[in-house]
Amino acid sequence: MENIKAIIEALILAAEAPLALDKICVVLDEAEKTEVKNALDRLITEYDERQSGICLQEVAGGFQFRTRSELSCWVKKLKGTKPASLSPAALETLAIVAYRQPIVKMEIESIRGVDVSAPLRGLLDKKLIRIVGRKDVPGKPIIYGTTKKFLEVFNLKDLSELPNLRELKELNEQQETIQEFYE
Amino acid sequence: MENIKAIIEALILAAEAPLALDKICVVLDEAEKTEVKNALDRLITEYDERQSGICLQEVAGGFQFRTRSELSCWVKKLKGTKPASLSPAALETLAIVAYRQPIVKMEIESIRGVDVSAPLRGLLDKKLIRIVGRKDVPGKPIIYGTTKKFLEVFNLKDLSELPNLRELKELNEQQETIQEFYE
Amino acid sequence: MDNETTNYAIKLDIFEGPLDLLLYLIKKNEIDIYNIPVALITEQYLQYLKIIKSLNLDLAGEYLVMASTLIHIKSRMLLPVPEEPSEEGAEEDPRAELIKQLLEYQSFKEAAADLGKRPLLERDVFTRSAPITDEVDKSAENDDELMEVSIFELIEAFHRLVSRIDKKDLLEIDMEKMSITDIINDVMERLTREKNLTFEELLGERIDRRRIIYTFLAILELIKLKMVKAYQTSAFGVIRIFPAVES
Repeated sequence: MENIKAIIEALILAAEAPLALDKICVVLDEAEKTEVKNALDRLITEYDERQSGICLQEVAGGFQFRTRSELSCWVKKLKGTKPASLSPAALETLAIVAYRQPIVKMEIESIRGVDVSAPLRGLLDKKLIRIVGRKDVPGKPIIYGTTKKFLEVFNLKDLSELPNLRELKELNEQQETIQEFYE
Repeated sequence: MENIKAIIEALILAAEAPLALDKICVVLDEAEKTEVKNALDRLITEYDERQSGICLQEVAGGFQFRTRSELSCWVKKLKGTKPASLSPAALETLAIVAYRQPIVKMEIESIRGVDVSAPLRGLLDKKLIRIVGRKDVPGKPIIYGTTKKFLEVFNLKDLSELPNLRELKELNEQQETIQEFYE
Repeated sequence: MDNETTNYAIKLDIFEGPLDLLLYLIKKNEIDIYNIPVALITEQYLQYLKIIKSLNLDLAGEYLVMASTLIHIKSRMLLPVPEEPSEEGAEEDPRAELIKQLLEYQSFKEAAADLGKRPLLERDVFTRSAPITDEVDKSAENDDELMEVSIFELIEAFHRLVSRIDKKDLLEIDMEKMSITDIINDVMERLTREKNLTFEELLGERIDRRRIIYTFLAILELIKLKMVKAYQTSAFGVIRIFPAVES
């Protein structure tokens, strides 16, 4: 097998976990184990000699590409700018605020059925929702609404651009009808 | 910066998605953009010349390591599972959205001549298309467009990399033919 | 004929719609798409529909619409071509619209095939899928960045909720309410800044009918929600809107 080194390289990159030598041998069933091991060793040396930012390491009983530890400060810096994503709880809370605003916490909780303090705080921090005002009823509860940033993040001109739930439902129903037709 | 190439290599490997040039520049704040671009080009050439099993590709507005497509059979053998493929209906709908975006459902249906609820829904689920907004006409229909993931999955740098549709040229020729026919 | 029937039957489910079926017939008969013999194609097309019916398969409405279009074109083709060309030049070919539609569909069908032939992620090419579990500190996440969530995920989340608790009224979202909500947000934002405002001031410079009505409805809604109070110094005097609760 001529390009055994290239194949191994591809396999290791695509593998979901450190790739064991035995597993590589199973895939490359025509190659000898020693041949595979040699190719692996050569790959490791090549990445080292080239002073690449990547190294091929044996970890947890398998082989894996990793970033060179001397460069970890750069990788950290990159990860620091990683876009934050919303948790399902935050997303649900945001959806309720978006569609039902202006809304107080108690109303959100009656829909979600759980305490929403944490997701509300997170959404406020992310500036996706804001305090619109207070309601003039006992306890003067805080009223929440969405922000301009919310519109920006979701690429909406205004709130009337929010998809109508009925439309989504229709899409679902039509799909079901079609599926039934084919079943 | 001496080891700029190595740093970029590490960053690209560590990133969860194709890494944009601008983002690399933000991390390497002391480097010039042209310097970063040069290093990227050199990396791409090096991976190619080395006949590595991995290649550095520009895709979806960023750079990413991918396994070489000639080796796909080996990687598939490793992964075992067969990937879910797109139905012809889904592919046709996706092509229309890709070329004609922003587009509403009715326009897609007038091109395909059939209801497209099911494929649209499937493409939304696969995150290949997304709701871009609503059209400011009666009924405020939903407007669809492709996603970044579409570019990633179909190995495209950006939408301009889509090959030209043959349609326009042929339509013109057709009109001439018909004219000649009647003259 | 039996043989024919089975041939047709096998091919039925591979058509993506009436246009696809027409393209297939055009290709099968080696016909020039710009010069379709409508009579022949209509006959074969109807033949297919008959077979679909004889197999007791439901026929999508679109196939029937196309059938009537074809018959209509066929009848128009039978009309004599006027000897003197009309003033606008050549008479339009009755097939022109259909040809245009077929060409457009064909080009997208080809584009779809081309897309399908590209090296696809997770089919032909693969990226790193193992997490890099370096010493990279996970707490270093910066929340100020843009979030990668689509509007679809948002609406899905809400849909999930609604289907979970099955409250029918939650589904009723009308566009008008959302437009008023925009104005409610706007009004409340300005009230926190300015403390109190008149109706005219709230309208600002964008005075169109829609805006006036929506702003009025928004204020009514806000009063109902006990978020603002409206005060008047005298009968017919200027109405001032105050936040109901000082922030």
